[in-house]
Amino acid sequence: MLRFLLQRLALIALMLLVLSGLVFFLVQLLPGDLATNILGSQATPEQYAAMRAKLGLDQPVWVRYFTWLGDFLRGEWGHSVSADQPVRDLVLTRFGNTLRLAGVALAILIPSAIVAGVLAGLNEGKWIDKIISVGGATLTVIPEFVSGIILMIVFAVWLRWFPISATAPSDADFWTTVRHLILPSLPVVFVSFGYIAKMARSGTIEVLEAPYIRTATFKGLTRRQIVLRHVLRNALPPTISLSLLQASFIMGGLVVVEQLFTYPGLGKLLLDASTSHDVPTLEAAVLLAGIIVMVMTLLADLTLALLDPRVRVGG
Amino acid sequence: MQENTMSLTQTPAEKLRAERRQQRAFLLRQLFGNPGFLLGAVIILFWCLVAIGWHLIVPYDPFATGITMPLGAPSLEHWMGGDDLGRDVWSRVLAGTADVLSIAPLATVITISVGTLIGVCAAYFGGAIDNLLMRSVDILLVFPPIIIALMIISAIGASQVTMIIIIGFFGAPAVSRTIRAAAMREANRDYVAAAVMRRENNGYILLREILPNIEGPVAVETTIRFGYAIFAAASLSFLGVSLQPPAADWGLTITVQRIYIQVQPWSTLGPALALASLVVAVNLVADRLRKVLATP
Amino acid sequence: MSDKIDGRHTANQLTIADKLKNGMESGHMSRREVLRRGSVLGLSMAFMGSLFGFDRAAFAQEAPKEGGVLKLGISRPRGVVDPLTSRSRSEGFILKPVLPPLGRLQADGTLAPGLAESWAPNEDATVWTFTFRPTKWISGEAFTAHDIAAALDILLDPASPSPTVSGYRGILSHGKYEVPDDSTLVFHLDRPYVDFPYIVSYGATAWFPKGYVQGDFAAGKVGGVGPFLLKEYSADRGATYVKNPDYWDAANIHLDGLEILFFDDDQSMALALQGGQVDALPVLASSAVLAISANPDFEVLSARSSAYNSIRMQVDASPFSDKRVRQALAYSIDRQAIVNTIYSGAADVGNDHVFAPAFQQSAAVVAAIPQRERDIEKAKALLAEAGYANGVQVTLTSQQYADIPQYLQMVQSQAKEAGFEITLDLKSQAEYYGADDNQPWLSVPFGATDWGERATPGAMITPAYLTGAPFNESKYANPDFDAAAKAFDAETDPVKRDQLAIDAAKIMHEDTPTIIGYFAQTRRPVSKKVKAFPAGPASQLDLTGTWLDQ
Amino acid sequence: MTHAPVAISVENLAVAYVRKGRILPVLQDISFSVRPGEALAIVGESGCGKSTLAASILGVLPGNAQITYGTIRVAGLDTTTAGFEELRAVRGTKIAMVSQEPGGALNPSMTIGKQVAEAVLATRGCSATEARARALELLTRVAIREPQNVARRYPHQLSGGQQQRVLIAMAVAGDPSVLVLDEPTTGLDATVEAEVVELIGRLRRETGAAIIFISHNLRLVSRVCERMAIFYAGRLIEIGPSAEVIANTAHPYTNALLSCLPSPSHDKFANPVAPIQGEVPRPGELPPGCVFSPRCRFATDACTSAQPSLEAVEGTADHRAACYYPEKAEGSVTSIPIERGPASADDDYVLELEHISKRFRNLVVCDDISFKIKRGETLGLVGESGSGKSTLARCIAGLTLPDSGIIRLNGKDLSLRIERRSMASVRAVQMVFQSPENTLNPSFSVRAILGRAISRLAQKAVSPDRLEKLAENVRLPQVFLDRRPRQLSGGQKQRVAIARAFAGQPELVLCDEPVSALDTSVQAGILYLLTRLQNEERVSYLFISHDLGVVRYLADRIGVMYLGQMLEIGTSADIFAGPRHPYADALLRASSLDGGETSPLPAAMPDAQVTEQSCRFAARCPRAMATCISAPPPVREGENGHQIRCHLTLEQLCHPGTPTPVSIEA
Repeated sequence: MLRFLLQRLALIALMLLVLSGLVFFLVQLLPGDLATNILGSQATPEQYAAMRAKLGLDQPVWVRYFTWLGDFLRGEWGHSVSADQPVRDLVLTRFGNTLRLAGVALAILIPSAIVAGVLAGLNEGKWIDKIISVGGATLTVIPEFVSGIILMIVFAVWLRWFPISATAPSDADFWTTVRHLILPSLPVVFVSFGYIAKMARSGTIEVLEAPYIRTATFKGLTRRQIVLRHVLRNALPPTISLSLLQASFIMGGLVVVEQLFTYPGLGKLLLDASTSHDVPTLEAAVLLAGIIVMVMTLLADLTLALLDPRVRVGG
Repeated sequence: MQENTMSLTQTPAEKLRAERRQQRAFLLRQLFGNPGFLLGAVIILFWCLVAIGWHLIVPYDPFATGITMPLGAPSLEHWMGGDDLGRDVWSRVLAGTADVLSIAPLATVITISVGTLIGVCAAYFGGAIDNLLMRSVDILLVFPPIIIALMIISAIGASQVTMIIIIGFFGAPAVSRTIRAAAMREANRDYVAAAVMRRENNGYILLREILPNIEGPVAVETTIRFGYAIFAAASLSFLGVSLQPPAADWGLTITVQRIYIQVQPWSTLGPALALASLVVAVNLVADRLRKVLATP
Repeated sequence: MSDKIDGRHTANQLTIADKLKNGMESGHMSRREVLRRGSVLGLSMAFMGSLFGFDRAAFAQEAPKEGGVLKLGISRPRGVVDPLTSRSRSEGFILKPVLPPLGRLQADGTLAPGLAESWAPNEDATVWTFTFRPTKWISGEAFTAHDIAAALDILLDPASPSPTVSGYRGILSHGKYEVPDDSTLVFHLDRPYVDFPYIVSYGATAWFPKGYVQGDFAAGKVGGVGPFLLKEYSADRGATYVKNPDYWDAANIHLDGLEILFFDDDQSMALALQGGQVDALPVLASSAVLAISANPDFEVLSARSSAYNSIRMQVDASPFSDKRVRQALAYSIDRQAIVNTIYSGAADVGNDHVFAPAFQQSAAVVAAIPQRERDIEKAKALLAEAGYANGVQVTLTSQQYADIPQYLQMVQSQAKEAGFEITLDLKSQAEYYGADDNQPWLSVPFGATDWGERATPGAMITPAYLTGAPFNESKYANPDFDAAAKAFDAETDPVKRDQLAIDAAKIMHEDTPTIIGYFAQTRRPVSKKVKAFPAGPASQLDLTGTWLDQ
Repeated sequence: MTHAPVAISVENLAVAYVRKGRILPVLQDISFSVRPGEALAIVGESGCGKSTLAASILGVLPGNAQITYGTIRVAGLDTTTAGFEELRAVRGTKIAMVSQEPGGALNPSMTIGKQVAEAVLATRGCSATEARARALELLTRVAIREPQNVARRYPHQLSGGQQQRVLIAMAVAGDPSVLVLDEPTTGLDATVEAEVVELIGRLRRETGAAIIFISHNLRLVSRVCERMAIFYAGRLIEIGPSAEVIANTAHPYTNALLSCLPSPSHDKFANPVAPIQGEVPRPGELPPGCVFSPRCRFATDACTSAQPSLEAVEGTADHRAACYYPEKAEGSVTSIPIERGPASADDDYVLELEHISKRFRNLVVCDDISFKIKRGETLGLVGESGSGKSTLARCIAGLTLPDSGIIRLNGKDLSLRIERRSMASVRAVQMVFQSPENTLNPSFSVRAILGRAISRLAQKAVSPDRLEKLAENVRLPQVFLDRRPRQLSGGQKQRVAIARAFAGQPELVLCDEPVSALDTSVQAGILYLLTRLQNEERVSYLFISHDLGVVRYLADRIGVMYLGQMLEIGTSADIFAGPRHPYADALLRASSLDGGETSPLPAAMPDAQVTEQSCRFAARCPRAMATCISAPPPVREGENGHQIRCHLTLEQLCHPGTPTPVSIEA
């Protein structure tokens, strides 16, 4: 188990290296020059040259890459030109916000989708299965920005159940914060709900057809015992793991939702940084977004490993 | 050469053809006998026809402002009403099809070709090549596609071609995983070993031996990715980094018009429903295809 | 607004009063314009009331209720708000409750005393003397003229990060001011400037105390002298304020506190208002106003504004180097249709010059220059004369911001009939303005730029249309125009000034370096429980007298 | 019989599947009963309805199947009509089941101990502690060593044999009165199969449960079951005491089944196994009259007009058969001898292997393997799964690259990489694979498959003549040329695969378990075909199988592999005569080709104590000595190139059982 974890961590470190390289070199394609950004257009060519040298822009690109990477690892992420504040503070604050939003979204999404999917799977072909499957599939295809607007109008304007603003006052208690985040998390939940429910459903059906369920039946177990001890135990780990793998997709959805609900999260920051060509912010934010997805992927693997003795105990 | 000599014997060849016809007919019965698939196919066909011939069927110039009352309510003449600039919403929904259905299919073609190529190569060559390809795919999968799209667009600017390429390439890793799994099953089958034992070249084995047998997963992935491509294109339009006004693209229209949703819901709901109908249709087709074609 | 001020009026101001009287009596000026101009030139309301016989009861208010916290929604300022870097309306909204302007601009264009108790020019409007009222920072230190001078030292320094300096260029230079005593500040201008009090009272500039260091505001280290004290500021969410009991006009501040929430788009802002999360929106795009205006719980306050979207054509680039092409485009658009479609009529039709109907002195201009109406035939004829009988293809570069896309799409659709095939290239705002050596808004041959509200026509002309001006995006250069515009700024006589305005406007209208289709009104949707909320001007928010009915 | 108590009785059972609105009968008119303590074998080829019968008895028929007639009574309950709760009440206590594929039948995420204890708890009211204790008892009872240890493990950590034992332990947890075993040994190695069968026999004696043992292997079940019922196409065609049925067959099908199993009495040339022509009809395509009539040599008009009923065979008490001519059954099969070709020269070696070694990570798959194959000779390779047989074949084929070693073809060095081999040597070495499902590309027609083989391997233009000749050679009817693989039966696919291998006149054909996935009747046809082709084309075979019977039948020489090592190699006759390696001995006993009692090997974990320095087989060897784990065994040379890798001398090996086994468990 420990070896598995170490292997995964080594792989992640390697992937992060490649990821950082990719981000860095992609960003090199962006128009604009840092020296000009800092000095303004009135400086002399000598001043530019001096500034370029000071910034290391005269170095070959790979030297700059490692310098940048070193700085990044030391926590020196540069200064955001557009927000005029240190990138690290900016990105970490936004990252915290996104984590909160994603947390609420996942907390709603995973249990509800899995319960729905398992229910559908256990009642394959019955009306409850049809409602869940068709409903889930329908929700999945509504883009976040459409469902978001409708949710806003219905729940915030007409019913006034939830506030429009996703950001709670800073002194708000836990539940108030959550209340602010429910509305923006729902569109993301909708889009992934169908997918995860479908996974849980087919996982359940697959397990129901497995020979060991027959074995359990022949033992004389009650239906309840069969479902709890044998079906769920084997159907859930892959489903949970798969739902964590939705992280990348959810991240994308968060960009849209944060824009729609004007929530100051990482996604919104990414969008703003990319439209305003704020290079250091963009680099840090993309890298951080990549790290989140990677961690989720690792979590997915770990979940599977912890819950599945075939991985946990080895052969 | 082989084909020539074989065509000398008409009867077996004809039989084979007849049999293929039968097989195809059976497959089509399997597909079109399903109401969901039928509905999906009809909707997709409808939008495809609209995309090609919207010029001929739009009741009004979709780009002419002041055709109707700004944000006018639906009426007999303008049955989805007017948008903020007094353009006919229904005409714009129809015209928007062209944008949606030019980006998504081409992006899907890229996604599927690249993904299949990577998947099949990884599965067949195995070892270091497989490792290299799949680890690269892992890394690419870590990037949320929208975020990368944002980065690239801010680097090279948005255009229809950029959209197609970005959406196309970023779907490929996910496809390559599925295809690899399918191709792996095939590559481990003995007929591939038999081909190796005839010293067939890699191209022949990949294209003639393996590829035809993963048509099912490829077809299924195509429909799934098509749905994703539509979704992705709409999301990028929404974020304002894709097409520009006055394009009638659905995602863009929703972005622009959503502010009026309380006043004139149709200018938002029209394209939203169109988008949803297309994605639902693609999903219906994908689901049925998966059931019929999936390799057991 | 104390009557004591009367005694301080200088001889010079009495002359001004005479001129104003002449203007009004000769029918050149409306009563409002007299008020506005008098206020700028340092005449107090009471004085003007006595002089012109205005009824002071007109200013009386309904009896207000005390207390309550007013919640406002504004669009999120970029980055961290700071008086040193402040440039946008939103930043101003955040700063000014704490750091108020010298004079308080009112919706009707008059300038009420603020930190400055009074002001007066010399004969030719080259030297201005400001007198400050005795008040103190919340830290306990006295507020003096030295604070303003110290702030100007920083703001007008060419190395300063503040954008303020551009507004003063050619008018006031670094160090050209003196502090004879703690309550007096004397400005020595570079050229005669009649509207100078606007310059120091307007825009996003907020005055800060001596020894201010960038970042102090966000850190909560600035006590302030304004009607409110900053309680909490978060760059993500907004700011909260409590009433400042020591404010010099605290008696007229009826609110207990103020809360400002940030939003990133107009729709969520509008929905937040309807959802009861905020009480008023100082700025809202016309598109979002529509949904609210149908709701009886809200009222939409309107105020004329001089803000406009400039569809400017560089006069040195083909095809717009030919004046007839520029005019043809101007004739091909249906301004009233645009105003009706995008603003439901809540905008003044423009006539391709900057003398907006919102400026009181524009009345003469509007009367003197016939409105350009849509005339497709004329446009086609002009194009044909210029050699483009078969139409012309151009790319219009602009930004995805506010109403610009809507406006440009209408222009695109309308100009098509005259033979203009316009391709729109709508960049993000950041991209359009760019930075340093890459600023598309200044460099593209055909572009559309949003120009914010200015208090005077001169403030619009100076940065954008004078030959070689820093933001002269149309590369417009006409010595006759320059002369007329500068003379207009310097002229204190209202009658002569009107004529200079007409001259300048005519030249601009004829040359058409830009198409100014309309001046949209400021729309402020407000919950009906908010009383006496200022309708304008767009970039100012003077909450004196505002109260909550709850 | 009517007076004796009956544990289970099936009466007039008929089951049908509903597919696309059509009703396809799968079982028709089945009646039998089993007394307590009695074991009944249900025997038949695939597609004969055995598993449907099991599912009907247990009340777990799939949704698209329905019982159209008849009753099944177990402990007073009719399982054809009982609901879930009624069935649940009798499951485990009255009726229990052991299913095939033990790996899948155990919950992968639950420890063995818990799963067994759960079975105990479900069948008797006791505390959890008691259940755990009882679970350990049960594990001991099914001869699992170190039950405490095993109870803590998960299914994937057990060998197939252990998994099957655990399943059996769970099945007998509630002392059921009826135990249904559905192909419990399919997929297990011969030695393990023998162990499991032995266990079942023992448990039957101990518990007194009635046993229904479903299998396709007639000989195997005859060892455990005193009665057997033969099924064909959904009908019970013969039933009676096992010995009686085998000795005095009363149905041509039963006789045919017996004749296709290679036995010591067979000779591949003089007295080859006899395949049954044709195939088992599919549900819904049953012929009129006797279901076997289309494949029966003696079928008369009577046979094709009405299905004979199950009648008692003359002179016997309870031997019954559904045949109009039971007396003719014995002589219903005649085999067609093959004329033996010229013997091969002593030193004409097609293939020579020297020191082939291959490792996958830490696992030694082939360890220094050397042998030679003469022209026209068949070398049989036997060994349990995981012994490296297939890898060795793939190394020779060039599909897997060995780590080291030399391969010679006709005396000339052959590159280990297939890309470097000449087309001539590529043509010369071909392979026939195990799985008929995977061997042909489903998207090509048979004609295209064979055409490609001809053009590539024979380097000749593909003409219809050539194709037809090739098909004719493997007795594949012309009509199949234009079919797709999925339209062919398993046997037909293997014929196409053989034709493909023979397209370019190969000199060596590597046969990797080519018949193990086939029903015995089809297997016989392939074995016959291989012999004929070898004789005609003078080709050599490397024939891999885990079935010693098949290898003995076909091979001239036999190599015995274990964990990557060649433990013994020699002529077929020498090995069967002895002396032989203890492992070869165990394999032979397990297959009971000599008719003797089976003696299972200890089922220890093979890699537990074995080191580089010890005999690989030491951990399981019944005759292991101290030296076996401390030193690698020497190779003992016998006559005719017979080699045995063992610490025991040839002399000692000739006399089994002399040294007492030492405990080698550290």
